Amino acid sequence: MAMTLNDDQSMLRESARDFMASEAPVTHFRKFRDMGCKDGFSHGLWKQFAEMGFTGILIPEAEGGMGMGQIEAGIVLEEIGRNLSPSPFLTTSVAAVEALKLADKAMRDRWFPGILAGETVIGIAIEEGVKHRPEKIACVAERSGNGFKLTGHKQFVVQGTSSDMLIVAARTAGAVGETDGLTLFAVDKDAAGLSMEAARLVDSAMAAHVKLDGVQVNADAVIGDVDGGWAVLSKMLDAGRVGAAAEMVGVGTGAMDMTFDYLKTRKQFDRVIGEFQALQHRAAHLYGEMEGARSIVLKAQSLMDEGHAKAELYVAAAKAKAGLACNLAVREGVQMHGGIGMTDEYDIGLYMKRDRGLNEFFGDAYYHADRVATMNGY
Amino acid sequence: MAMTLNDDQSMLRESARDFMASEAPVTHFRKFRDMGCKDGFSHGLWKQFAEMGFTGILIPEAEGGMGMGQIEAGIVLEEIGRNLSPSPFLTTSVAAVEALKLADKAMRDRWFPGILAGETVIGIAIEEGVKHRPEKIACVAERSGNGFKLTGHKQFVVQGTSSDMLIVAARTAGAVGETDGLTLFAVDKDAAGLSMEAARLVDSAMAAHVKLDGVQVNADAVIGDVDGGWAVLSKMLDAGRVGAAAEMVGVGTGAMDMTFDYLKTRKQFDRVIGEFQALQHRAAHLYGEMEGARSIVLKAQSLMDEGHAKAELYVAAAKAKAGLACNLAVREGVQMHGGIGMTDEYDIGLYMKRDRGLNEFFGDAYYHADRVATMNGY
Amino acid sequence: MSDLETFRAEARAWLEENCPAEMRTPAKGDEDVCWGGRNFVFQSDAQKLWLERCVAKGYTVPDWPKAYGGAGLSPQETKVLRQEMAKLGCRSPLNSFGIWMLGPALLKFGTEEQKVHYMGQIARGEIRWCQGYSEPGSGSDLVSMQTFGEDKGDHWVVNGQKIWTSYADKADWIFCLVRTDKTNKYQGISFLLFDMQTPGVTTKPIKLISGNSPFCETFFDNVVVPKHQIVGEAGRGWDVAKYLLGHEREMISGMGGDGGVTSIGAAMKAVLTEEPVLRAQMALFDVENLTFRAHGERFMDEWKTGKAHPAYSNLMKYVGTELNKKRNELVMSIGGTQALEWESERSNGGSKARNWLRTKANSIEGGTSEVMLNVVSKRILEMPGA
Amino acid sequence: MSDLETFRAEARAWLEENCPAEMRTPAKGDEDVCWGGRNFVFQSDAQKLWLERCVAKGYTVPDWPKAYGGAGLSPQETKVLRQEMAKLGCRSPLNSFGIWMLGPALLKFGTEEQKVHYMGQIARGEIRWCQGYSEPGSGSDLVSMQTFGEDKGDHWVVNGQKIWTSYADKADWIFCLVRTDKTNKYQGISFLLFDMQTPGVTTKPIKLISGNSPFCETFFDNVVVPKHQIVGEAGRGWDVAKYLLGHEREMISGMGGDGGVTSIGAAMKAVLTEEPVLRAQMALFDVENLTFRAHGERFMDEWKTGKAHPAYSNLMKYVGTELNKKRNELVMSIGGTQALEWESERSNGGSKARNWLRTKANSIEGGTSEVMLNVVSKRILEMPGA
Repeated sequence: MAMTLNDDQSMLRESARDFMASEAPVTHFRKFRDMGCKDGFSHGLWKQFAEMGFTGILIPEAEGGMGMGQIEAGIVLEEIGRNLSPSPFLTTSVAAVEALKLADKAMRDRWFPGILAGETVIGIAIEEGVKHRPEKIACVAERSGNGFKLTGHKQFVVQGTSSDMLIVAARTAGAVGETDGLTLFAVDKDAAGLSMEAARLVDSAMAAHVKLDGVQVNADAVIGDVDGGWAVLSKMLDAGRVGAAAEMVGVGTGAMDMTFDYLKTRKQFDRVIGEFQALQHRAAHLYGEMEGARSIVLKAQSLMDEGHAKAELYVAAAKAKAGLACNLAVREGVQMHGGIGMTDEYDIGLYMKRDRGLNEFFGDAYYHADRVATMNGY
Repeated sequence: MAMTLNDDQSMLRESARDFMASEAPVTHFRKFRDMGCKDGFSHGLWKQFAEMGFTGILIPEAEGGMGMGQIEAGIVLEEIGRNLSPSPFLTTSVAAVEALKLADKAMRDRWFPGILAGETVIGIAIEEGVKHRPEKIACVAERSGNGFKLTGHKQFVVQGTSSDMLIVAARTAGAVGETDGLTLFAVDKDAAGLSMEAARLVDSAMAAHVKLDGVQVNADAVIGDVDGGWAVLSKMLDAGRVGAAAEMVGVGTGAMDMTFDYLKTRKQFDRVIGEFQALQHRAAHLYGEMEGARSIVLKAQSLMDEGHAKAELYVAAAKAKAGLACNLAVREGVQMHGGIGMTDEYDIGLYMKRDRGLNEFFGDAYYHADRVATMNGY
Repeated sequence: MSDLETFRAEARAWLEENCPAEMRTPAKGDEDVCWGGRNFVFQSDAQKLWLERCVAKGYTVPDWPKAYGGAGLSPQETKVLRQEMAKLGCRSPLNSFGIWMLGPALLKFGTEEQKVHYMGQIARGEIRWCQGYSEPGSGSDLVSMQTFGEDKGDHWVVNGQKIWTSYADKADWIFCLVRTDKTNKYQGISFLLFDMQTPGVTTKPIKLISGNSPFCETFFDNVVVPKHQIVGEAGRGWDVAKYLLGHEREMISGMGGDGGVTSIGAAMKAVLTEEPVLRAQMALFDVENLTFRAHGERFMDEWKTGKAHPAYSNLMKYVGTELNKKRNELVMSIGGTQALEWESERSNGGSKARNWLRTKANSIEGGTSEVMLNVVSKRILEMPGA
Repeated sequence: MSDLETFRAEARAWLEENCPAEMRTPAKGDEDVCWGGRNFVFQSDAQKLWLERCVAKGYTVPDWPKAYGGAGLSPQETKVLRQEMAKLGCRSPLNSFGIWMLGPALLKFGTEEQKVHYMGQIARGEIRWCQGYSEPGSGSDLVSMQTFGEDKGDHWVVNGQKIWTSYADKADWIFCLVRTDKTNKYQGISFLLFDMQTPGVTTKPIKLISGNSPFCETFFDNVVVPKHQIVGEAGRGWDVAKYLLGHEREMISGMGGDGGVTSIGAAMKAVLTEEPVLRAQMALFDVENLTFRAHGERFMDEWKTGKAHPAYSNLMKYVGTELNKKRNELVMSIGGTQALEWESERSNGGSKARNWLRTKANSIEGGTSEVMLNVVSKRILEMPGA
């Protein structure tokens, strides 16, 4: 397909842009941050997301959603990134929905309506170490009664304590390090033996450390196939990765635009600093990096939507490139703002913090560059 | 010790600088290149090196040399680098001499006089693959008669076909990949079964592919201990590495100075291009990189001269840093010279070629960065 | 079946029938490439046959109008044709600065007569063109050019010197920027076409650091150029040149062999496995490379639909050429000591080293990276200042 | 035994006898650091005792002359003392902008009375100083400063505002650049000292992105400063400031905990082993880090012997601060999700993230990296232009 947005997509972008700018701009984020909100986002805004149709953007039309793809989800995410709008969109409406689309009908009927209504939040409980390494999952699910008993711990479960359900990856077979033998479970937040400890992150999002102390689930809690969870997990992770990459395109572009505006107004040594050629060249270089990131993300999204065999490679490259470019944008942003860039009062620092969180989400640039190398055969 | 040159060292620098600038400047190099010289260097110049005392700079005073250290050898090498002076100094007077200093008296008496006189050239026959990996030596030395029989191949033997003797590393025990079981041999150029094929390199140096087809050597050809060659090899390689790093400081500084001069004279858009801030910042950054390289090289040299336990770590870091900085200097040099930088007529391209050769010599920047990581415990 | 799929089937059938087997193998080097022109010596009958068949079909310039020697294909059809050629491994029948640069400029600025005459010659591979832009001392600063054409009524008499004229010693004609008005710095330059055999034209090859001489110095000594051999208006040659430079930039930024997405790492696995830090550089390069290919694809799609900023090709030129230099640095690193060889059988005559050195010109020719960054900064980002 | 080795033995013995055990453990955070001053609250008896003993011995400022509160040690002896302190793990008895910045400036520009008075107070930890340079809107452009001291015969009356005053809310006195002559842009600024308790001085902390507030805005409303509280000549404060900035740059460029050569990679081995590309970044960082430490050592040796270019500290400041930022980016990458935690026990209150954000100021405060590069380019490389 052509690497440009079609008319419908352009319209969606306009409406997402207007919505985020008016309903969830950076001031909205600041408000929830400064009140020390335990959720880290506004449930009211989440309802508004639902009214806009965003929460079900990836849910099939037959099940009440918009039946759209990664490109459209990415359009919303870019605007989220540009405005630092806090919401469970990436985890719930992108990652979790992609997993649930591979679940049976009963499971989908159980969770899609709440997501569509903006009432349900779902946490993704994958990580066990400080770095993303899904094949190293050690959390165990033993056969028990009519179902399974889950034991282990998870961390970096974003919005975990605000979630109604956690998607937990656990090992039903195989050894740590193997991709076979994993199974995904939908675990109710009230399940006995499940406990969480919340921590506020640098970007003011909330994430939970989760303890699973013999949590009993029924067989119908399984998402996809027992022992065959890697397929579901991969789909969910790739959706989350390309989504995070799209959000970083928004974060980086937001930081870059703010910085370019600053270069055009700030005076030093009797000149607008944007006149200094050294800054101009860095600005032009940064622009090229962000444009590259935007391109590879769009390419990865379209390959995912096509179900193309190379989608996984491009998603890895997109997550890596968006991470590198967005990181450059926020570093240049703070530096070019000078002293005021260091103050909490100015927004540029908030972009730097958000970038850091998104870079870590489902694997950082170095992790994905390594995957690119592996997939490329070396 | 202090990280500045003392008076003797400063004097040596002056005399090496004057000597190279008058006897072996870039025009000298061009002359030998353009005549397609099979040696790639001038035997007459090598004699002059001897008259200056350079050839025996690392040979003990008791054995007729100057008894100096890596700092002093590096002073000479920096001037060699700055002038692209072609000579066997790095391989013969630095690497080979450091190996021979660990040999028995008969061996030293056999080779030092010729080196001191500027009559002998020694080749280092270590490499077997396209990348430096000394522990992977597969060349075999079997016990045979009063000595050993050597079988295998070597490549990148700089000035191999001009050498009177080759220092050959071969395996007397152990498996490929092990550091134990290696032995170093002094193999006469006329030994039966030894054949060489010369290739001119990008920097116009000559290097040989060497074939050892059952070359018989006596037991007294062993340098150091049988099976314990790794110690000698390491000493020789580290001397060669820090020496190549010092030469790269010269190459990079030469390229940088030439480029800065050009920035101060070349006009574009009615201005001297050195006025453009973007180039100024890149120039200042490059200067910092070259100054850093100069510092770590001096540090590594002084630790080697002290016999410090950390010398190996610093030599690796110095080879890596000098390689990165010098590479930046020649890349910026060609780019900042613009079109004329691409012509064979201008010297800057010659520096780019020399940098490439030195970067590969005894392990490139990436190889040594990897060693730094390993030595630092990760 | 859609029209496009019908076309694909037809194109495929034509290629299978008409492209000789020899022309379905990769070119081994520069000497395998067909550049056409008066003095071109075909390397094989197959090369000649392939050119003739493509000329007859309009496939040397498939997207040019039929009246000017093309096949009149739509952009979509052109893309399909290229895809099918790539699938079969067909070589390009004709490489030419006429196709890549002059043709598009003529299409926009030329008269109908010029289009029929010159574009036809280009399409048929009859005339090989070179470009005369840079002058000694002017480098990136094209408006400072000195080559002067004195107005003699029905012709100009041109005197001066050009540098970096690609293959001037092999070219038949030159498209050349000449100052025709000394009083107007920006609007005093004209875009002239003339035969390299005109009395007074001489060329001198420049030896490059790669050891090759693809460029020349070109001297004009009282060269007579008839007035009808101008493209566009007198004094407005800069407009033509800028338009054409955009095309050159696309060409240079697109360099890199295949579509460019194939990693060079796989073939080098044995080395990279043992060199973890080098492997990491390669991995990060592959991320950049995939990014650039996607970026180029997006740019072309936006360009075709008129959505791209007019100065965007400057950005692509910058990114593409810097990337290509980086690629060749990695090729040298991975190739290790063998890649250093300059004159030897086993290194194919030093091909890696020579290619590596050649790429250093990418970020200089056709506008330096520094000029590209200036243009992006000022025209796209609208940064203040002169 | 050389004199220096005798001194080493003595110093070692003194430290072993006088440095309390508690003061031989690493400081856990900013609150463990002794800054001295009127309002400082000692965290422990050991901290107080250690300061008092060092003051008595002159060891808070060992290389200052004895007359000004120091121990009168030679540079070599000072180095030996620091080595011995490092070996025993002794904490610094006193951190102070007075020691790092004002003291050296007074030593060069102050009167004998000022040296005895102010340097003595600094050495004894009695007065905590802050620095008033930057103003809102002036940033890197110090000469554009607006804070004005009106000449009233035996005193100035100062009005204006400073920003980025480190710990102004905790400081007792300020050394401050004040314009005393509006007609002379470069030579109209004076270097004044005054008490932060003088009527008219107010401070307001600035909250940073790290969540901390080490800096203040500082306001002067008709602040009376007696004429004898000037360092150097009136109108020549810029000379003092530049000299002092050199010292600040050394301090900032030297940041990084220990001597800085220890790799942070070893402790992170478990993560790095599984992350080959990240490990490669760490490896390349370690090369840069070892380089910078050697570079710093060489610079200090050249500086002491008068061989360094006077503007060289600008280079070190640039390289050191950019390196420190890179280090903290790596610390965050290696720390992964745990390093993201901002408010939690297990992350020590978000210390990694807060330190990381704090380092972003390194390349801004004390002269931005851009200004450093300008200075290196113009003063050391002698590039042309304004």
